[in-house]
Amino acid sequence: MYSFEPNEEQQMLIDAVSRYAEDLREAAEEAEEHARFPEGLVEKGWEMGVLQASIPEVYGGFGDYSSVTGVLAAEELAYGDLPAALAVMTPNLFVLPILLAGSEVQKERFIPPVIEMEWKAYTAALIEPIFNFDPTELKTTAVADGDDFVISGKKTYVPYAKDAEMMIVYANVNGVTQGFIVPAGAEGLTVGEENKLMSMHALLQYDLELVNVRVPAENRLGGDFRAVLAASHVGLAALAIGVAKASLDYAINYAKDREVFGVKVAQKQAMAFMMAEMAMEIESTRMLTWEAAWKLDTEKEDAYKSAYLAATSAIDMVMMVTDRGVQILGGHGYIREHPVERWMRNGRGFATFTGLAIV
Amino acid sequence: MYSFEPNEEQQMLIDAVSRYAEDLREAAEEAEEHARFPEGLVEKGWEMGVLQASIPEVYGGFGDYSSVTGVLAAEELAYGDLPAALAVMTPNLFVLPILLAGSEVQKERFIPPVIEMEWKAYTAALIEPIFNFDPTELKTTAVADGDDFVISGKKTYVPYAKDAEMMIVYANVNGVTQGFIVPAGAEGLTVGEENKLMSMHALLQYDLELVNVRVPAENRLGGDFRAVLAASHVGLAALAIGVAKASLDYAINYAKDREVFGVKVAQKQAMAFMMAEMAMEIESTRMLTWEAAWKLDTEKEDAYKSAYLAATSAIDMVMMVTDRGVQILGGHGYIREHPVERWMRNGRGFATFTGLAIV
Amino acid sequence: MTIEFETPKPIAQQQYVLKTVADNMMRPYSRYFDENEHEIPWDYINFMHQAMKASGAGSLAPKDKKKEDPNKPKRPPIGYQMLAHMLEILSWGDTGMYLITPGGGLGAAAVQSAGTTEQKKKFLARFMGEKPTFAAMCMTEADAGSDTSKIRANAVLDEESNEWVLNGEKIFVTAGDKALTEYEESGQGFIVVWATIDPEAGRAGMRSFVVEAGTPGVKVMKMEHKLGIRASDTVTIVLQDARVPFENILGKSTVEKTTKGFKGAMATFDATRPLVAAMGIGVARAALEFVQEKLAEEGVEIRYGKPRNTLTSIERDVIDMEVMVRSAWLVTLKAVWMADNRKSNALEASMSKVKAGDVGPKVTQKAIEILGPLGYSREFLLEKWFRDAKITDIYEGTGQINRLVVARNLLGYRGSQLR
Amino acid sequence: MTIEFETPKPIAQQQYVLKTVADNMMRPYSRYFDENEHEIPWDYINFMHQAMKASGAGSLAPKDKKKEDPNKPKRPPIGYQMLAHMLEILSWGDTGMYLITPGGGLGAAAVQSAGTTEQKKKFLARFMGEKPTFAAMCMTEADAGSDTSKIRANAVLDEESNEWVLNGEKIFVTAGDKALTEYEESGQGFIVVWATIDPEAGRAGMRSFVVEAGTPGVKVMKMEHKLGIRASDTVTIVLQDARVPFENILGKSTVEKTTKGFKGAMATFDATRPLVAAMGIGVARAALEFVQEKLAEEGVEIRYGKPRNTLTSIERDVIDMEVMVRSAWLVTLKAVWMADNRKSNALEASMSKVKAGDVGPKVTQKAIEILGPLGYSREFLLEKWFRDAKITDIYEGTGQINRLVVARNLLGYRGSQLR
Repeated sequence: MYSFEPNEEQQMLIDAVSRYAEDLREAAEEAEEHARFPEGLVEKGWEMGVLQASIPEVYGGFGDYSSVTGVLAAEELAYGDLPAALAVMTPNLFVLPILLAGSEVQKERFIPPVIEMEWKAYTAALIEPIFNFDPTELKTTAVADGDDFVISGKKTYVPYAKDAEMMIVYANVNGVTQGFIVPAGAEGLTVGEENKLMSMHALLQYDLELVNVRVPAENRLGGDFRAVLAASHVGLAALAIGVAKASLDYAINYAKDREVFGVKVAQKQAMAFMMAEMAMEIESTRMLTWEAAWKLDTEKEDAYKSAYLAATSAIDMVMMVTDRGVQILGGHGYIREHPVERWMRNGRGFATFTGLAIV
Repeated sequence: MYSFEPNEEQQMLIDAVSRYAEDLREAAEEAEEHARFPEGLVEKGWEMGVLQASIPEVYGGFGDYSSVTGVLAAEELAYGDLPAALAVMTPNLFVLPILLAGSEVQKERFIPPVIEMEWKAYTAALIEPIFNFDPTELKTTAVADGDDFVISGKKTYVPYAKDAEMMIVYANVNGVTQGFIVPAGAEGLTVGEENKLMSMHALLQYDLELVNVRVPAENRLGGDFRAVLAASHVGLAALAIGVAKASLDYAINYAKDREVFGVKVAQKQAMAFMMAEMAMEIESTRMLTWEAAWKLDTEKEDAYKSAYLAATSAIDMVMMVTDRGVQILGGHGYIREHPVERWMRNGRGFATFTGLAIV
Repeated sequence: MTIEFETPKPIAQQQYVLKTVADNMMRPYSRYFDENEHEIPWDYINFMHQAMKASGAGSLAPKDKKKEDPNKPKRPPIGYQMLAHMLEILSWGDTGMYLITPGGGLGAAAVQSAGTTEQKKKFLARFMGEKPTFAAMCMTEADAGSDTSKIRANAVLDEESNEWVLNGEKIFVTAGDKALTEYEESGQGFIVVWATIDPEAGRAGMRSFVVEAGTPGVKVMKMEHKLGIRASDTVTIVLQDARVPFENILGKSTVEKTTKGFKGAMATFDATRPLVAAMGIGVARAALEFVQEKLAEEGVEIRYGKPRNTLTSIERDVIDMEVMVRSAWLVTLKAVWMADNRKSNALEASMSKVKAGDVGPKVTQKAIEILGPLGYSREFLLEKWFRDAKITDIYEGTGQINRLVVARNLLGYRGSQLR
Repeated sequence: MTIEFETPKPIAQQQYVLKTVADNMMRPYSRYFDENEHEIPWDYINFMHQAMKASGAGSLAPKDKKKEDPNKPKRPPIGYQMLAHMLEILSWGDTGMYLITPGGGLGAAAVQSAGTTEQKKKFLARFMGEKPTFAAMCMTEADAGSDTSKIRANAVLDEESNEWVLNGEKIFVTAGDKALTEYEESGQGFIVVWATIDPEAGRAGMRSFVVEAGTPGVKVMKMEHKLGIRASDTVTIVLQDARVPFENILGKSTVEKTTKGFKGAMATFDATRPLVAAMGIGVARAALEFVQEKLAEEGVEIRYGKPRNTLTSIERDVIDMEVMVRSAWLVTLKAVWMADNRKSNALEASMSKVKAGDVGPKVTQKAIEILGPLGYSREFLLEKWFRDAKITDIYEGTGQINRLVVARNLLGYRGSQLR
């Protein structure tokens, strides 16, 4: 069957996350300007238990992993505020790859401590500070040495690396990307500069350097990295949809409210068409993302490809939509009092954010 | 100095060509449906002497080669009808490469017979019937053998190959593209099927097969093929501008004439914006093309690159503009009574037409 | 409810059958009927007629509900979804030929949606007859395209004979020739003509009338030469004092101060928009798959999963084409799913139409560009698909009209607020 | 006349000089003044002031004609072309800093174009003074953006004192703070305020007034925090019973039934549009060149001349970026060349503005995407240029307003025919 409506449980989750997202929206401008979230905001999101609800009981959670559910929640979070959504979901970067590509032993050992009631900085390092970064051909290497792997390389955009208790570091093992569980303070691991990016100032991200960092072979996630990559593709796509939707809704309200030449801005055909196209592209990407998530959940053969197509669509969609969001507000769109400029800055990054969100 | 106006001589030429282009426009629909130009039409264009006027007296002409002038004339011709423009300009494909890349001896020997008063089918063969055709990496090869070159390969889109007295065949000589003057009826040269394309039905084009065709080494154009390629780039760009301009003007007239919902179609913002954008892209490409032609004429270092940029711009511009030309006419645009659908079919080919026009 | 993308079994089965039809009855003849514009593909028509009779389908319009077996578990309705799939795959075969599939098309659909039981009996039975039979819808006029309020065709009741007397000229009638001309091979068809019964009343006075083939005063005047979809005829029909029985009017014969009847007609258009979208997507998918096959033959691999910066230009194009085709299709599926589930889908329906109108031309044109000299040649069907695809952006409301509809629904504006 | 693209020598020399300024006085400080939004780059300002004084330029506005030497051959005028080049390269350096270059900017330009000789003398001499001095133009109001007919600021003549009394609130005033605040480092500036002297008269009643810094009742109320061009201040200015001498009105003090005065102001906008375009193109070129340098460092070659199908995705992007930047620039050049040669350029001027508004955001955003994690980082200026570039699509008429202007000129429609 085809069906295009969240089930009851998902709808309840959407409603709850959506209420929380209002808090995020309210805090977003100041968070961006001061590069800090207000106390307790991220924690409050964590306590909603979105991640916990997608981890089986045996690993300490209280539900089953569903990419579709994750996608629905991610859109709502990003509708509030992208960096805060990423902050709340940072522990996902550690937990879900283990769930998707880890061994039974790894799951039992590493997942339960993370998904306790308190948000803790467990994170992951994928992106590298190089031209033509490719997650499937990493420059960071891991070389087997006896019972250990020795990891060397440079990473960037690692959320909360400074406070992380543990993280997954992705490295190239004979041409294949593999994740390794690395404890904070491992010898040879240096957390570097805080990244200063075009947006998401409150989401603290860092450079990372690894010089012959040694981890036991049992810390290697032996599963298929493509499953992790696909979970990142649909996650980012969902977040992009949330950001784009925020921008469209704001632009609609503005355009229906503001008068120009005797009519509302929205009554101008050119403006109305812009918004119609924004809505169409959002819906298009959302459909691709839902289908990809459903394929991941049902283990369809071409699920990874679908996830990739969704992400590809999302990158272009979010740029188009958030740019127009600013444009529809005209001069006001350029002022930081209105959030559309922030969403445009958010939107510009999705081509780069691979691995920053996993659902 | 910057200056954006044709000189007096050029303006006279533009005016003359523009009058002739009206004949082309009138004949175009029937020519396309019957796949034949009316008797004398192409000849009449030839007699205007556009090519002759750009060949120095010493080679039988009565003027100096100017890429800028060629570009101005080409736009006007294509404003009338693209296939007829290409037919009139087919001898260019033989003469101009010799002028641009041939030796003194070749110029004196081969150019004068072509540029007599009568249009004769001298042509050239560049395009190959393969996937990923690249004029700078031809599959057709020419191998030196004693005082001769031996040419083998397949060509397609060769205008008037069946009637041609002589043609230039481009082939790969040790990785470099070079032109060879090949007489009709050379042993091993077979003119194949007439090409049936999406448009330009009246411009007869053929497949060509060369099996060990032997030509003396003195028939090889030793100059830089990039000069020929650049002359094709600006030529095609100019033709694309002409086709696009035709489509825009037709759409403007239609939209200003036809009523819908109580106003003229052109008074609808969305329609007006479409036409504004068409005009802008036409003007953008025209400026790039003029500049490139001027750089070719003044032998600027980056002239070839400029010509390439102009062609790149033209390919996308002409597709956008001619598609919108159809769209603005709505249902009427889909009917072959209106020329916009023909221009759209013309437009679709520019990515493929490399070497079909040289100015 | 839940979120699910599994093709229902009956649809998958139908897809399989129609794929065979497309492969064997359409594709091999596509080029011929494109090059010979006004010839009629009787083999396809007869085959489809027999096939549909055999399957009990009779018409491509959504079927009336079967009597339910109380012992069987109730299944969610999938009529529109089925239809969208059928149209998509037949257009993947050949849009022009699909458009003259016998069974009544939009004409029969109009009777089915607005006719009385008696009218349905009288006019629709013929599609299950011995010979393939056609019906067509006549809406557009030379001065009334997107702006349907300007329709000038009129119907006057001759109270003496109790007949409607119709006058007017209709253009762009799809399959109008087949509906009106009695070929040896075909049964008696009809056209459904939109006309006003009260020119003062504006849209409130608009009605549709069934006009049978053979009615004196009705003439096919002109068969258009078109850019694409040439296997289907597009004609001008002139009505000159054409008389039809009183009971051939669909809907009320009196004029009230309401445009309900007309809005009903427009709602029919809303319902058909995702179906038109599906047709456009079928063509686009044909082009995409053709390119993928050719690239595979040439040994060109598309490396999914790679960042865009590391792709080749062709890889990027093919990936973008896939995104376009798939997303347009999913938006369309959602629109028909909503229709099946009686959810208001005006926004989604027009979205799907706009998307398909964009995607068809873009994808087919990209396909041509990628295949270079071969793509532009009439040796392959690619260039034809490009010509066929463009119609999706034009008929049943141009891309611009449908953008207006999307915008109105999105912004909550009436027609008067956003023109 | 002929077709020629050779940069005139005086312009090439000026380019050379300003490139040095951009390299040394702008680029090294770009990041600092972006991160410290309301700090003022006095070093740049003082340098430019001294440099312009030394060169006798004094103002970036087109110069009055020099006395001609009858022995010298007459040269075609290149004032606007010069200006476009200057603005392009200074914006290549830093658009925000360029916008607060002393010399009066749009405010001084208004006096120069609409003022009497006396007014010019009185108000423009200061820009050649000891200290850098600023002027600003106040047009936009909270409820009057693109729709300038809705301006509510008003000026009433106090016949007793023969002073104009101004009231109103102006927003989005570029460099308004520098024009009104008397910094230690700066001379006395002024603002030019658009206000109505007859609210009943609509546009015919609009006039502009010179309001000197220090005038009681004039206040800078709010400095905006912006997406980009942060080195320049954008402020709200409130006028509360601000009194200026009678002779500070630019243009006639009586209202006739004509909008000539206002149209004059709009024509000024037409003249400045290609200059604004030039600024946007400067930023885009900065981003393009940055990417080209980085790619060269990485050993990535761009193979010009190859068919698109054989390119990599990055090659294609870079080539498209070059096409965009160069064509936008040439369209702009043509518009200023027409202005210099007193050819009507309303169409070309608005075209150039639309193009630049499109190209800036597209090129800078593509540059970010190509450079990946590095492109999005504040370590480089790329992300800043993206933020700066967007303003071109917004100020001096949004892309939409300018498309309207293009369309009207193209279609030969008046404002009332195409709204």
